[in-house]
Amino acid sequence: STASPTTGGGGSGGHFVVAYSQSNNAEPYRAQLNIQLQYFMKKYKDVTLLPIADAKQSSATQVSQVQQFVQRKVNALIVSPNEPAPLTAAVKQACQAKIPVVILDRSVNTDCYSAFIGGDNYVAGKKAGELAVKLLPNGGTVGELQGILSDQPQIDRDRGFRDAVKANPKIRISVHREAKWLKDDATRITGQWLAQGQHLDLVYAQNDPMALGAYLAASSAGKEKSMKFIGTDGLAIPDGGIRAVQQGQLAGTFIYPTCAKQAAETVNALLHHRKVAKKTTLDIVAVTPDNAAQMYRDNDFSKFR
Amino acid sequence: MRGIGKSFPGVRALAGVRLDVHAGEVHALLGENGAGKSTLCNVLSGAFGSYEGSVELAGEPVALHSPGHARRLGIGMIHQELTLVPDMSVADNILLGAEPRTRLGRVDARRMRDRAATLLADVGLRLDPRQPVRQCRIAEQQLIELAKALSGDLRVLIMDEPTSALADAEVRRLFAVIRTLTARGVAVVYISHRLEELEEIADTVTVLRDGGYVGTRAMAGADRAELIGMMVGRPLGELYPRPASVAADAPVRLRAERLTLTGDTRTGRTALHDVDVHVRAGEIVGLAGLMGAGRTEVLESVYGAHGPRAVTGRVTLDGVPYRPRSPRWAIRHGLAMVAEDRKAQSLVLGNTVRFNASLAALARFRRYGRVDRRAEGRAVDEQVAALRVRTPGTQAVVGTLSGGNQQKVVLAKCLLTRPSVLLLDEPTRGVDVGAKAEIYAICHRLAEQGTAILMVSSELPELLALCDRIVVLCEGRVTAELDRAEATQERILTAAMARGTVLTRTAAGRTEEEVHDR
Amino acid sequence: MTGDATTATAEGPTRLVGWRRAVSLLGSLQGYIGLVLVLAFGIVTRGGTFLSQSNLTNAVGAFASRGILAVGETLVILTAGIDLSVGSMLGLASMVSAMLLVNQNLPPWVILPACMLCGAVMGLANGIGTTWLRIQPFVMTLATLSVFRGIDRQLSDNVSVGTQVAGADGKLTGNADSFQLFGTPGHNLFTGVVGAGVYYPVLAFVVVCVVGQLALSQTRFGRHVYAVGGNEAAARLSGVNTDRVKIAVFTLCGLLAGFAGPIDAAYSASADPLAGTSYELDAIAAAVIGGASLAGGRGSIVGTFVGALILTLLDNVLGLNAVSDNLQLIIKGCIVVVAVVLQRPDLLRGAADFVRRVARRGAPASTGRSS
Amino acid sequence: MTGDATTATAEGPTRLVGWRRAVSLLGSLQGYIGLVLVLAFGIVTRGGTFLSQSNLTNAVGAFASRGILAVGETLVILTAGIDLSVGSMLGLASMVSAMLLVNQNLPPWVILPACMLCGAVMGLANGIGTTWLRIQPFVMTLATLSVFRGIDRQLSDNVSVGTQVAGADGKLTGNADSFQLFGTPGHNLFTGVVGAGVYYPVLAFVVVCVVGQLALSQTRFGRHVYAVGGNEAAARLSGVNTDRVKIAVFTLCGLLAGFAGPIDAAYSASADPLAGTSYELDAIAAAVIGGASLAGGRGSIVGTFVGALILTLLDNVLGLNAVSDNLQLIIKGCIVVVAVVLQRPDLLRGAADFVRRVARRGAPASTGRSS
Ligand SMILES: Nc1ncnc2c1ncn2[C@@H]1O[C@H](COP(=O)(O)OP(=O)(O)OP(=O)(O)O)[C@@H](O)[C@H]1O
Ligand SMILES: Nc1ncnc2c1ncn2[C@@H]1O[C@H](COP(=O)(O)OP(=O)(O)OP(=O)(O)O)[C@@H](O)[C@H]1O
Ligand SMILES: [Mg+2]
Ligand SMILES: [Mg+2]
Repeated sequence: STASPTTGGGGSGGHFVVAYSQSNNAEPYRAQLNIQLQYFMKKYKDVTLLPIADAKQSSATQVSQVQQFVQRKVNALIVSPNEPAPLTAAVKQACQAKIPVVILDRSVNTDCYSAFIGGDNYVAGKKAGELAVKLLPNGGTVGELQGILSDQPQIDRDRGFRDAVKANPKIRISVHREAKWLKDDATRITGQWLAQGQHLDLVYAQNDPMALGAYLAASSAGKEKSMKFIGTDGLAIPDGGIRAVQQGQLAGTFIYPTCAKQAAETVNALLHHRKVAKKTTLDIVAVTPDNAAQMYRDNDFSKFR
Repeated sequence: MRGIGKSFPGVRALAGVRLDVHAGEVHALLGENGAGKSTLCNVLSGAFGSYEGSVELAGEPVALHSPGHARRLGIGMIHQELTLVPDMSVADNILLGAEPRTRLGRVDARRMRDRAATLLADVGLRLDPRQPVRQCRIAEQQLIELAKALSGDLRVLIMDEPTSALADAEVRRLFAVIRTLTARGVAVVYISHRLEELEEIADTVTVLRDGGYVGTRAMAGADRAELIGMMVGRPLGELYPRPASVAADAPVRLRAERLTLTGDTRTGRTALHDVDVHVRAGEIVGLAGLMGAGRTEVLESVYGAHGPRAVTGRVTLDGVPYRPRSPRWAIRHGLAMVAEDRKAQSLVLGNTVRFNASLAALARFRRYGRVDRRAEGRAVDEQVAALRVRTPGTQAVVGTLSGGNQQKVVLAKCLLTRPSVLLLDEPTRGVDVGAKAEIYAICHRLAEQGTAILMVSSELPELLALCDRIVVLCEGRVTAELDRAEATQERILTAAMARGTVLTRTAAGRTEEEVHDR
Repeated sequence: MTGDATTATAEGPTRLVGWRRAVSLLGSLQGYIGLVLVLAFGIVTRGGTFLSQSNLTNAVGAFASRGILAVGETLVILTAGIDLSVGSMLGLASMVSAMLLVNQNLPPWVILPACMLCGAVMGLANGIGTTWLRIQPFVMTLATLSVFRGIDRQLSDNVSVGTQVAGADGKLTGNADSFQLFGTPGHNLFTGVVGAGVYYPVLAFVVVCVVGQLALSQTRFGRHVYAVGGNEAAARLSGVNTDRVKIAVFTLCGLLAGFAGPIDAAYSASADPLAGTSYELDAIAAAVIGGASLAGGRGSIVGTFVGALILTLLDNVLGLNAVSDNLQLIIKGCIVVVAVVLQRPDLLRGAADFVRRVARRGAPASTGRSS
Repeated sequence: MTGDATTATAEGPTRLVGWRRAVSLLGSLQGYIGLVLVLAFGIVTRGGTFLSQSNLTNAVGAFASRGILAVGETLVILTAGIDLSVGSMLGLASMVSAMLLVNQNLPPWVILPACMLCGAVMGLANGIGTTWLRIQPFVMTLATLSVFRGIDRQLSDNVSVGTQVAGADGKLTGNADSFQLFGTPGHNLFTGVVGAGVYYPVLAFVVVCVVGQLALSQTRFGRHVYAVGGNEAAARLSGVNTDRVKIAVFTLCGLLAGFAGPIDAAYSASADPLAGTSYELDAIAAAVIGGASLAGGRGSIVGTFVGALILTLLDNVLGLNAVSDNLQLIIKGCIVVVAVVLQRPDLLRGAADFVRRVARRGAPASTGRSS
């Protein structure tokens, strides 16, 4: 079912149509990414971004979305793969159709794409681990709240965090469970840990909602002061991690780059047949109580909704 | 009511029917199956949103568009098919839709129970109002329906074949109730296919045919032949033709000895104790008894409907030991049963006549692992024609047929399996005179071809006329076995209520057991 | 009954009577065996921890919103219907509550009725679709599941809305603070008055169950619900307005979903656009494990309550015992099966029958057993 | 029929006959109105693109595995059961297929039967639970949904297994290469032979539907399935071994899930431990939109096929028109409702009746109409 190759002539008169397939709109991090991308794409007058397609966490859906865009002969395609392997074939189809593809955040198992932009989940986990080591100079017990166990980011962040905390042998990860990236599951599970009488000095959650969920559970047990919470994602929304760091609920979080700005630039470059880097890895910015306010201002896009 | 008409998709059930019912009279409705009696009554009870014609109640015209409304107007109805909620208690069912309430709006459980109890007493049932209906026998359920109909303050009571599931004793009870009602000035519309009943209870009779009005007679003046002529539209031969009596030395086709079945309070299953019956080839044996005597259970046990475990005893087919494993097994060995409750036990109501008729006999139409549609269709058409089923076609949905015609479809289903032993449980329930005659004729034809027939009926005349032998049951025990020469209504009834013999029997049974124990 | 009695006398009364006693005795308890087992398991493995008030509160509190959905679901199921949209309705309601708090800064006692109203409207839509349009409940609510979720996400623009709104002074606004009482962990009602206070979600869940049970068992409406589920034709011919009953249960189901919305929002201190996803399965599971029959006419709120407890406590026990997430899935499934089997009303009677049969088979009376 | 004929003559045959013609004519088409609408919508908005073979292939291919599940689901639903575990069974099967490929390096024609066997075993478990243990299908399969998923995740240790195994030379191994034919987008059967070739998932789906439809309409088993769903007691007394039929349909359902497993794995070129999650809803939706009744006894594979097409093409059309996703959810829900209403068999008859009634009201014959 390969699409017939086409010269990206979808957009008439030097006007370009760009499509973006998002793996799951309803994740705060990705919702933020969408907003930012729309904002940055507006800067390019000769480019229109189609309404963002949401795969709703289903690789199958995303594959057919990509295929649909190939059918529509869009001029460029941005994809945030839900899972690496499943999207590979679809991306190949796109590239066979001579449509430039920009991959965001999660890689695919083929080189047949124009550019990859993403943060490094391993680094995100590693930095979180380093912060943990800093927060627990003379060791302690740590609980880890994991995303859906089979998700690649979960696997990488977990690996990074564990590697980092090895630095201090007195730090022990005494409990870890799958909270499926969800806040209420995190609350429930942390509640169970505390009920078990687990002594936890620190909770590392692989995203901010889970960290805040843990914080809720702890505060209900009156332990929020004696524990520290580390999140990841660092979204500049009222409900997000940065604000939580500002309010002292989280000891710190890490802005996992949305890549929106770079994606917009890259796509525009590609459309005008300019050269772009095949692989761009953005670094992870730590949010601490000191820089939180600043970070929030820098990353707040709510005004552009 | 005047010029009542009603049509269903593809069927015109009623056209220009008129009916005048006077307070305090019992007005009988007569007609073949599918004549439109039930439909007419359903219109009266507000079961249909729309109909043609006009209804007047005590002079002023009324529009009957919901059962609740009709009920408030004092029109009660007992439907042909049971309309009870199996999982709810007897009391809840009787007062459903008219529950008494306390000032706080709560349902007044005690008053409900008392009210239900008195109503049950009125219809002569001794039941715990709190018992779920599921546990009641069909006959009991029929009487519960009556009690339910009585619950409101009645002006008109419509009874659609109330006696089809009742045996003689309960019928008496029912008539007593009807008489008290008419004495109170209630008008009763009474549908039945049992003419002798009508002669006893009805004052006037209106006859329908093909959904049209034929005529009204005073019951006193009318004679049977005339009525039958009116409803069938053709002269009808002898209703109970003389059977060819079988030779006493004909081989025994089916024999059940010491048939014993464990009772079951949940499904209201009567226990059987050491029942002995045998049927010779070409013989028609009747099972008589009061409700819950265990007649149905005898058939069901032989047929394997209760599974192999619940049943003990020795059954032989043509002298060969036979274990009633399952209906499937039974059918494979040439047994077939017309079950008692056609709606619950016999028909896939949502499916077509053809589907239902051929269901049990599909093995016959096997070709290369497929069902040979043509052969199936031919066989079904023949059978349907032979039984004169009134249906728009074999692709019609069975649920839309009239009660009696549904019963015929059940019969067709059994006959298509070409049984050598036929078990009939109330085979003529809700079937009109003409069709009855046909069914009797069929029974005889089968018997002459050597089929052994064991039939349950609550209509004694039918049994007397039809059977070569009559076995009488009481509380799951055989209390008498009469061949047609000695059988009379009186002897059967006495045997059916012979609790004395039952007790001695049990005593005997006990001593036997003790003997065994030694 | 009589028939049965005679059987009894026919073969050793003593044994049987004994049996019937045992049966009836156990029978009373038996509906709860599943729950009993889970509790026993919990107590044996983690006695004190498990029984501690805080743990039980957490366990029940975490399930409360789904439990409330389950009550509404039970009503629908009793009429032989099913409502798959409860999760979405809850999600939308929780989003509405959060938005009313954050954008309008309304007090909780205004938000709650508002949410219930909006839930009721959604439920009404389901009811009308299933009755007037005569669409199968499954299809209708599957469709609205998607519609309501879409509205929810459109409203929120896919961004979760936090309910802990800080005022200018950086402290929570009054309304946000009192909103927490809807169930933000650690915020109880009547603290001081009653010991550690009462956790609203638990209270709400229990109250809803009690009211629901009373409504079903005590009122005319309740009877009609059972009647419609047990035999719709019969109910109609008995003068029950079946359509009205159905619309009513769907509306109530929506109303309860609306009621549960704020609880869900408060519990995670934010309304997630995906909140409530797949809650319908939990709700239905609770009802069905509690003995409700999807064919309608059979079931009770008490049963549903027990079913809900089984689900959440099972989860809690396994969690406390730090069972791996994968094993948890397997164990949960198996235990549900076991619980349902053990809880079947006719189980014991069946056993009794079996024993009786074996006994008889032993007895010589049946030497002539066929073939 | 006679009664009917008389009516016709009674009030102007011409008009009625005309009507009946129109009705029967439309009636034949009318079951597919939903589909027709979606197609029309697609063609009007994106004619060429939409109808292009590749697009339709993509659309159907994406749904194929769920469509195959839907066929099995239909069988179960026809017997008045329901199978919620299809998604998990598919997931486990796809994981098994991937592992057999990667670890054992087995050829596809060995993997496929293996998966089907393992699916059948799981289905058998469902069947036994619902018949011998007499657990409600909903509960039983809800439990196994969780159990099978647990096993799946345990097997895979929560790591998705890629199926594009490279050999030492960096190129795909022979088996991995031929495994792609199970449905990795862009890999077709008989390429060259038939134009652009045949996309296996589509082929498989169509074949399964045809076979299923034939089995239901032509064989004794099919009749028995309908009988069990329509009235179990009657079926039993008519000599149908109801338990065996039920076990059979559940086993078949599992078998088909096993059959769909490799397709799913190949389609996403990897077996995700969560593959197939919530597919059961799609499967049931397809069956029910196709006219199957959850009460059992009504429905057909053709209907299910149509239902599946409606679902996936609707998705495709909205996608091609780049409708925002939140709106998509809303629109989908609404269209499903409309489609189901328009497809109801008695819709036209109802309309015809109505018209007839109106006509009659006009006629003098019925001036005496009540009230
Ligand atoms: N719901 C329905 N849909 C279509 N046709 C129907 C429906 N109900 C009844 N009919 C048709 O109306 C006609 C009259 O049916 P009705 O039940 O009134 O007959 P009946 O006189 O009660 O027969 P019986 O004595 O067997 O009960 C029959 O031909 C039947 O097929
Ligand atoms: N609601 C029901 N559900 C299941 N089975 C029933 C139901 N009602 C009746 N039966 C079965 O039909 C049997 C006969 O019930 P019924 O009221 O017809 O007694 P009967 O036929 O008059 O007397 P007999 O049992 O002698 O035939 C019951 O004993 C029971 O086994
Ligand atoms: Mg009738
Ligand atoms: Mg009987």
